[in-house]
Amino acid sequence: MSTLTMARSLNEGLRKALEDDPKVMIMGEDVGKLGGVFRITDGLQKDFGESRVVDTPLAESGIVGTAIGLALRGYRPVCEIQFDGFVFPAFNQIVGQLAKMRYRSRGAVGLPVVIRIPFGGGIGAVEHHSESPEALFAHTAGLRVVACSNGPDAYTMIQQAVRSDDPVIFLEPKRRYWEKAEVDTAASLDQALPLDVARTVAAGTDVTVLAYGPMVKVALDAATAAGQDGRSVEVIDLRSLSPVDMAAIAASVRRTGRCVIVHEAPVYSGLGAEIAARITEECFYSLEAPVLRVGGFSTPYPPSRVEDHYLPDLDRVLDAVDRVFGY
Amino acid sequence: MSTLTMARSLNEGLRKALEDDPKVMIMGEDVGKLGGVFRITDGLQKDFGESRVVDTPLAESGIVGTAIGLALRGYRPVCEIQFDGFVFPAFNQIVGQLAKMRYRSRGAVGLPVVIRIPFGGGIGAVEHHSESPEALFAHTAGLRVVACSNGPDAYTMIQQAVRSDDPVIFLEPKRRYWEKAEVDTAASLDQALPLDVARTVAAGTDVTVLAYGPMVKVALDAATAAGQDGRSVEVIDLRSLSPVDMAAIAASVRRTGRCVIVHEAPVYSGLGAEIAARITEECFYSLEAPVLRVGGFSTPYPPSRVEDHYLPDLDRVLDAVDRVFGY
Amino acid sequence: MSVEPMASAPAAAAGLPLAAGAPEELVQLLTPEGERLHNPDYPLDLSAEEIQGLYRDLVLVRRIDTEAIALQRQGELGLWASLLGQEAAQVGSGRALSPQDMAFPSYREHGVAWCRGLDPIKLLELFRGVSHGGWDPAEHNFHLYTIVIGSQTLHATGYAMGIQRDGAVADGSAGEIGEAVIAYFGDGATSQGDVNEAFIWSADNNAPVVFFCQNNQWAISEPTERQSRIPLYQRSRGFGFPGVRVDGNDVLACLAVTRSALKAAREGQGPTLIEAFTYRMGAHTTTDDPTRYRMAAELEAWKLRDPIERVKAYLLRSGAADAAFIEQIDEEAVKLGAWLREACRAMPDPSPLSAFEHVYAGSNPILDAERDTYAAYLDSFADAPGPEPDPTPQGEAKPVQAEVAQAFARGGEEL
Amino acid sequence: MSVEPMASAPAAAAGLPLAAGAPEELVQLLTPEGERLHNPDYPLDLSAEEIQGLYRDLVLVRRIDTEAIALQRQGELGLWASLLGQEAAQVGSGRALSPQDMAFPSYREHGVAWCRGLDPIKLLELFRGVSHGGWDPAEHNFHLYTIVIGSQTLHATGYAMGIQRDGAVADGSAGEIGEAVIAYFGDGATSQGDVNEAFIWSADNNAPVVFFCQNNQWAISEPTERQSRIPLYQRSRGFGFPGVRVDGNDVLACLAVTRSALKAAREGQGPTLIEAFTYRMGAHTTTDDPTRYRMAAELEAWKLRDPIERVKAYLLRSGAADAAFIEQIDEEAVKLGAWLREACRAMPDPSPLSAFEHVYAGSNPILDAERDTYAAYLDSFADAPGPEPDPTPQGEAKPVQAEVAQAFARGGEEL
Ligand SMILES: Cc1ncc(C[n+]2csc(CCOP(=O)(O)OP(=O)(O)O)c2C)c(N)n1
Ligand SMILES: Cc1ncc(C[n+]2csc(CCOP(=O)(O)OP(=O)(O)O)c2C)c(N)n1
Ligand SMILES: [Mg+2]
Ligand SMILES: [Mg+2]
Repeated sequence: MSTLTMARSLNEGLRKALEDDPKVMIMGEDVGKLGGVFRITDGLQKDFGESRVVDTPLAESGIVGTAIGLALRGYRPVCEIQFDGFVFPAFNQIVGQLAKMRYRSRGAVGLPVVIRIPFGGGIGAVEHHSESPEALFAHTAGLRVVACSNGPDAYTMIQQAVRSDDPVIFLEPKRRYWEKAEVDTAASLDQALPLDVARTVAAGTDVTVLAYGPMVKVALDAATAAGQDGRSVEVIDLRSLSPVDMAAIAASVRRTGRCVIVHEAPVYSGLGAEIAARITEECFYSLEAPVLRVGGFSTPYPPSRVEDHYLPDLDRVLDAVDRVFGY
Repeated sequence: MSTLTMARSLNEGLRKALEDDPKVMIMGEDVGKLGGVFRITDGLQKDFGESRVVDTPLAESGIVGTAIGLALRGYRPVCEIQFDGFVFPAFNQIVGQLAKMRYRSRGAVGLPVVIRIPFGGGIGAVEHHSESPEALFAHTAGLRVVACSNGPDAYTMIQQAVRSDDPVIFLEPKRRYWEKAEVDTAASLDQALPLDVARTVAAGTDVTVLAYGPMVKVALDAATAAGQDGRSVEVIDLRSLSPVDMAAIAASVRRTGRCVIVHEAPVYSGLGAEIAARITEECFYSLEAPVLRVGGFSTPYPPSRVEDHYLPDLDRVLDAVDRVFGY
Repeated sequence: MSVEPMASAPAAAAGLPLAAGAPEELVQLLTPEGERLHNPDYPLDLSAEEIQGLYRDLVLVRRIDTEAIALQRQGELGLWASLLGQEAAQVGSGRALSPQDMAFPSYREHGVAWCRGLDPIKLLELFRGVSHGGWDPAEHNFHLYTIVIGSQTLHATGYAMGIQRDGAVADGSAGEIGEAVIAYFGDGATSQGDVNEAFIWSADNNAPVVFFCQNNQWAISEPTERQSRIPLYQRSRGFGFPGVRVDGNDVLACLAVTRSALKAAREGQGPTLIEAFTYRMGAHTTTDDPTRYRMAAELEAWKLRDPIERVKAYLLRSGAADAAFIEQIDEEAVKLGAWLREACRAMPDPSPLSAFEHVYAGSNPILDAERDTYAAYLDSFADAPGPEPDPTPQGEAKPVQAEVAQAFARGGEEL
Repeated sequence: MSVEPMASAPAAAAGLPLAAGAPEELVQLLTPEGERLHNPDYPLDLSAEEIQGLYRDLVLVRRIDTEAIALQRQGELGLWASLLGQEAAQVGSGRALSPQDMAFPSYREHGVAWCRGLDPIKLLELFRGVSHGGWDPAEHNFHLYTIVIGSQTLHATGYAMGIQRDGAVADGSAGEIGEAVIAYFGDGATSQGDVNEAFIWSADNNAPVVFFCQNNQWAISEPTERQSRIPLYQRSRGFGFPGVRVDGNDVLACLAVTRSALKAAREGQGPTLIEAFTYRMGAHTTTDDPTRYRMAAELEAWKLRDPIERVKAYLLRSGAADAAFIEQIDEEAVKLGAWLREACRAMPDPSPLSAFEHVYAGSNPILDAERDTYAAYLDSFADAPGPEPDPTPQGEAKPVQAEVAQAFARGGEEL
């Protein structure tokens, strides 16, 4: 057990992956000497060399496109996209090629490529540095989409993602990079919770709050606050966004009868919509109220001086919890 | 009144737009001499010249990126993307620039750019030629997303899209291009239904079926068939996908108490999810059953010899209508 | 890479429009008349058998193409992208490849597929709508067809970076051969950002990749001039690696030039851009109508430099082969055609549930549930009366194909 | 565009690493020592006042930069991208623009913004997080900053195509001047597909656009060598238009070379690529730590060719200005700095509901409902007790800024 930031946990997880499999590579902008703008790859080029930890030319389509070629040659590239808003030049390679190759080849070739994306807002950044594109990838068959919310998960999930034979969009809540937690870097992956299984992070009986990535902490705070008002809130960290762990979600909502979903991305056509629709289909008779969604507005991500209004916070989650009891 | 195919209706609508405003331009691959692979721009370059109807180099990002520059100079470009699966190289320019410029400039500049995309399957095509990416654009604030389902709408909607001061993603159901209808090319746009308003194409009392683009015809056929079993099905052609006309939708569902949504795109995180979630929020006490969704599977678009299984058809819609009465 | 101007360069000869300002630098080893030229930079010494082999390839791949077009007309295929006129570019470059080399095709490389040993039926599967390709790239070191223009050039470059990491670039030690990659794309593709990024990555890594651009003068209806105002082979100058233009209708020149570029790549000298100057004799695909955008005269001029005729002329004149050989190849072509027709018609449709396979390596409960639900739904038709969805008799053209054919008569091209 | 080699080209002088294989072709009109050179291709005849004006620009934009860095340290700005070292490239090119020309900046062109007459406060607004830019590009013919690398080069090209359609390219008729566009981007940006597509479009249209690449030797931590193995100005050779490398620390050379490229563009001669060979003296942004990836010695070598010192030396030595002038400019700079500080601190935060404005020109009922609901939600805090969300006193640094500052101390760069 050691106390690590999430950034360091990811760094250790990547280091482990590089140690465990000589085919694992890291590629991206500034991932070498600099260690990435968030230092997630700090020291890895020094220890594993320039041919395994690669500073690439500045073009995201090139990063993902060449990663696909390397995967076809037997490598397992982990691509770093510097910020969420910069994944779009690579969108064509991701949805048109990375996601479809196994299907196109009738299973003859798989592409074990991981695309790491620091995502979400709350760090006072300029435009394009605070977005949450998960729904776009979740709608794309052939991709696995996951988001970690804490250091210990970050450490294991990044390793599981690298071992996955499917392409994985790995979303990292950048505003949590510097939060510390106890991480057991000795624990073996085999004991770890599977990558596509959700985790109940707070047990409750009155309402289920679903969150992932940066919003899990907000949901937990809300649960604590609601608890003081005598409301028992169950919080589930989804972890996997495609596929979502409907078994865990439905089981909880059937018990509580109420559900609130929280994410930073705009509500409109966001991932919360899919989960809400599914819950309604699967738990119709158990629902005391419609599933409510708390998320970003139908606007581009706003200037950072107003981002606290755009981002769901403790109060907005509590407000939704109140409303879901209003039915 | 004249009998035109949808392809021809679009062609006439574009011709009208070019006549009405000298700033209107058409750009894309093969839109000139060839008239586009679907002949939507047939004859336009001959009549309006090479500087207004432009054959571009073969790169979608370049097409949309230069269209943005032309719009900044006061032009109103209509870009043709040859097939749905080829819009992704332009995705970065569309979601990162086209959608955000007005917000970035605090309203100082708008980008009246139309992106025409022949979308959907059912024509026995090879990979990348049958996709339905509407949910990706609907999740992007700053864009308007519309889909026409018939010739008369195609004729007016494309003109309304060109006149819109917001960027419009204009989805054309390619498999309906050759269906004929009576089109009044004399009617003035001012009488036309606004671009963001849905149309009830079949009145009914028992269940509401929501569809758009290529699925409207399928929904209407289902309504007819269900009618013979004594079920009164209301069919609404959404037309606008972002924003959706919730007023019309909610009014209908409150009356019928049941709703089925149909689209070709994969159900998972598709547009149907948003509409289902919204209906449940707004009409919770009116719903006799969960909103059911009929759509594509969580797979890439399959080889054409099995596409009839992937695409919602009369039977699958009827099946959903039956199920929605099973609650 | 210096290439000496050839007085008899066909592009010059027939005074065809080259890309604006194109010099007449064009590597040619066999004139349209079948006269053998020599080029110090590209020595080529082939036995009669080897040239006969190339001739056979050219004739057979053209037959596959002709047959496929016919099958599409009959509704057996949904679409076909013809290689007519580009046989030499594809056979010459395809035969330059060693078994260990890897090829990344676009969607028109049927001739390269043939050289790599891929069963032509696999290609028909794709264009029939039975699969999206479905072959194993590793089996013949021939990657899947890529339809999104330019995407494969980055895959090829990444694969070449893998070769470097595997230490499979020859270090000059005796006997070492090394591995290389070849990426195929068209003149239109050169405008895609991805292709230019592939140039940047390959130069940055000095990767063992050969960029083989078949400039067939057209990107559907757009002439090459729309993509570049200088000859395409000069594009690589902006990225710091050599480019060469070769007569794409000259199988010997394509073989020699590609061989030398592959050798350079295998030996660590990095990327080369080859522009094979050729012509798309047919429509873009079976759904295209070229009469809308190009002159018949252009076609006529290019007919004079047919890639097969010149080899035949050379073989016969030089005595490297006789009429009997030509006849024998023709018979072989007829047999191949008959076999293809039959195999295509006999091809079973994929099972409905196959659409759910090979999306993920691992399991996806949501997808699995969709499959099970759909399977149950299909079964419900088995017992209950009512329309079984899409009851397509095996090997019979689906109504949809007819609809499309008709649709395409009115326009509606693919690829 | 031929440029004669200069013995005193600084890149050569200090024997700095140029991009591999870089020739020493570098247009220079003023040496680091302040000695005036002449170049037949780029005649430049400026009055003392004009050179004084350039000096003033250089000093003032550096002051804006210094001030902004300080404001970021104090938490008044969330971030700042420093132009330190690039003043000459920006002022020289910026002053080459005529009022009717249009500039498309990246995110570091504060010096160009100054030359175009944009209120520096607008830049602080962006980096403070008050807006994403929010100025009207038409007001000063200076487009919004573009953060996504390379995107603006296509906008610039499209705008130039609009100029052509407006018949605003000079046809040589007396008095006609014509309009041109300049697109700014960095060395790293040259690897983006979009930039290469912009080259293709501009060549294809012979569009009146000048591509001004500030090669400041670094893309965050990556040296220019990572993007190209040949000098960047040679990239345009692959696309068929001229490229030229200019001493980016020489304001006179940047002025002359950009003027001539703009003139060519305005007169219908099409695009030019200018590589301004300069150096990013500071960190990539205030959140970057260059000591992790570059040598102090490199910095020292570049200090010797400071863009301002050489102009000062020339002015004084040539008598075009005296010490009093220098002093007066310094005082002006001090005043400008003080004003900026004050104006920045006084800047009000945007109102919460402003986040909902200017998403669409027309109405969007769904967005409107979100705004109304949120407004009501905010009001609910007004009467009820409980935490009013984000009660940021106007102009005071938000806690988040502190969090970020601290975060960035641990790494976490933007842009
Ligand atoms: C990204 C993308 N855009 C558009 C298309 C549609 N399309 C298919 S082939 C083609 C022309 C390609 O021309 P070229 O690269 O010269 O290859 P050729 O077909 O001549 O062999 C186009 C525009 C596509 N397949 N991919
Ligand atoms: C598409 C995209 N990818 C990544 C980034 C993050 N980023 C911001 S600046 C930068 C380096 C740019 O280098 P260069 O083009 O040389 O410009 P400079 O910053 O040196 O002026 C990077 C990678 C971005 N803004 N956009
Ligand atoms: Mg071509
Ligand atoms: Mg730079």
